[in-house]
Amino acid sequence: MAESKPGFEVRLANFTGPFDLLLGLIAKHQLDITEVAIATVTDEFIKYIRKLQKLGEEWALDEASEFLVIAATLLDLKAARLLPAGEVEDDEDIALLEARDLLFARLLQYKAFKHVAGLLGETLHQEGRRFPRQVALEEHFAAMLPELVWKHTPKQFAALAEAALRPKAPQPTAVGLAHLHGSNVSVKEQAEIMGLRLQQESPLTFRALISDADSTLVVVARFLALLELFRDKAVSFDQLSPLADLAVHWTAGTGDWSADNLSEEYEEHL
Amino acid sequence: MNGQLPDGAMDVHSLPGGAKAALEAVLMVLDQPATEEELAAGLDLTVDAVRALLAELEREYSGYTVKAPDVETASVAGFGSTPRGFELRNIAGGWRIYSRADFADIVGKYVLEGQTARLTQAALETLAVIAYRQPVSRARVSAIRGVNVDSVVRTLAQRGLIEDAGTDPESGAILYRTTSYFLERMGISSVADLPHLSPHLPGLEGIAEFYDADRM
Amino acid sequence: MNGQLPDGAMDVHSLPGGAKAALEAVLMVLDQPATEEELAAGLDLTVDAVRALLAELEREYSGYTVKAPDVETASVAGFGSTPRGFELRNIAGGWRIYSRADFADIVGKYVLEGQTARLTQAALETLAVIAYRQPVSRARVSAIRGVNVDSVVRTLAQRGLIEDAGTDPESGAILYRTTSYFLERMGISSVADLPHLSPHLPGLEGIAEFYDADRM
Repeated sequence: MAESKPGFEVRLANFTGPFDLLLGLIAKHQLDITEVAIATVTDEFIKYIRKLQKLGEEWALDEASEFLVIAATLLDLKAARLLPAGEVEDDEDIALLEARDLLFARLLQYKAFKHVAGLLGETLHQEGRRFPRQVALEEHFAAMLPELVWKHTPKQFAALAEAALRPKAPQPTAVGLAHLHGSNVSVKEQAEIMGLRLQQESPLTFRALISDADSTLVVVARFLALLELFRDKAVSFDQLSPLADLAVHWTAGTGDWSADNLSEEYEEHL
Repeated sequence: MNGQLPDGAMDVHSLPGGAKAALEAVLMVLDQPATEEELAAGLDLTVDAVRALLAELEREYSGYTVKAPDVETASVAGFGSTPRGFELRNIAGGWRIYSRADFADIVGKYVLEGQTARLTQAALETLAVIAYRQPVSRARVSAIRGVNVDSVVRTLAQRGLIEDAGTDPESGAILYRTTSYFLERMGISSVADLPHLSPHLPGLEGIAEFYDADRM
Repeated sequence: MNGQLPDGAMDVHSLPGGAKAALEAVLMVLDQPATEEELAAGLDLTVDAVRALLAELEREYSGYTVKAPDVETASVAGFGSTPRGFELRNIAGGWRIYSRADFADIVGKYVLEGQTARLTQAALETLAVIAYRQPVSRARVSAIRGVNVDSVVRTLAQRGLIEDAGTDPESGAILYRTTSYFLERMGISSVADLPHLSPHLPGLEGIAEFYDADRM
């Protein structure tokens, strides 16, 4: 554990100090999350992590993953906070406030678990200094044990070994992508398909773009691909009213865009 | 009443050292913690008598000379004022003899396996979430920790600290709980003895219900 | 001389109970009898000092209050005049603590209670993995089975079905193999006679040994 290390310090216009303190202040409502420039915090953190990496500190990964969780939550929190709330008048406002508190609760919960994890580690370490007496049974007692009942033929025994040695199928994970592996759908591929189609005919509705999708997975992949295309300024959207058809316009010139531009995270097959 | 009958007719009080020494003899062959009930049944004593003897031994090993007037013992000579090299502890609901922590560095040279490998921060955090939220699915642990915990959960299971606790009736996800080996390693009797989580939740006063309500 | 150095620099006399308690701590958790030389090396004492302490403990456990003027101990409080439930015995040159012979009937009855003549499913599966992947460490069997197998391995060893096959040169972990008693029970003459498994099953290559890697 790295309790004694100096840790990451934040330097902002309105706050300078350890990251944990920043969280504490937000927790106690002494600092408004909207006044925290998360981009600045992130920049500083990246600098900090790079420095650690250069020093060859092995806990840089731990700290980086912790930061990501916290920063993501802060971002959620800030988004919730920035949405117009004003007077609590209707259910939507209340839902918004609840969302805000839930986000915050999530953050605090994470910090709490992190803290007790440290305590557990310390206890496990201290307890590890005691060794239980667990010695082999004295021979005269072992000899008293009832004769083993053994009914397995070598064949049955081999079947047992087969079952025990067979790799266990991985359970669906938190992100729930494992069950999607049946059919390989690539966001990149789908982007290419839609790119070609849109270059021939634009605009097209999202409904039309997914009309030939043979699985939900393809729909998801195309949706993600559209977001990517939008980010690359290859397409634009318009929607006349909420829940109306989404029209997708091709805005890149022919040949200006290629699916190779897609960010790395989507190169993997879903 | 000296044993014609093969079992049960043994009077532990008639032997040198009496019931206390008999209890000690049994403690010597345990390879896992034994409950007061198991010990009482094996020794043909009442649970209360066993409990009193265990308390007496515990104090003796720690270096207190004891007189336990309410316990009938052949001789309450007790130990001297020096702690022994071992101690008797009630952990995970059972009693067992341990080497005293003071001698860890020396004993560690003789005990080759186990104990040594420390858990990483990621493993500790995952273990903490499972300990406090059990039975819990990996998905929920992941949601709290913000990262995928699959491989960490696997390792914790391999180390015997957590185990499968059936499946969630709704989602069908495997649920996990901590094991009695976890309690042993923590030196506590039950998960109720874990430190309370609430003091570690700063500024939580108003939103405590979220944790209990278990909504995230 | 209080330990800057991690090992060996420990002064056993400075600990509560002194060298005697330190020796006792080691003896209490030792599975295999240890020679006086082995004990002396680990405790940083001379063989003569260890021998004197062992004699003292042996007498104490037997119920004699002792004064051993030639042994420097922090405090020689000793035990009372009642024998303990355990005794220190020197068998084939090695010392170990055993339950006292007087209580053999009681201990035997305790040991037999709850014993079954059948192996549990967990024990059978563990035995199968060891049989087909021997020699193999507990950590690897745990990795294959996804659960901690420490106590099951102990049961199998106690039942004479598996035995120690030396240590892994890399990790230092104890390796296990099946015994001739196992072959006898299976009705085969060598492990080569075990039926072949499907060639597609993974060997040990892919299994991470978590005790060594220790990263999770």
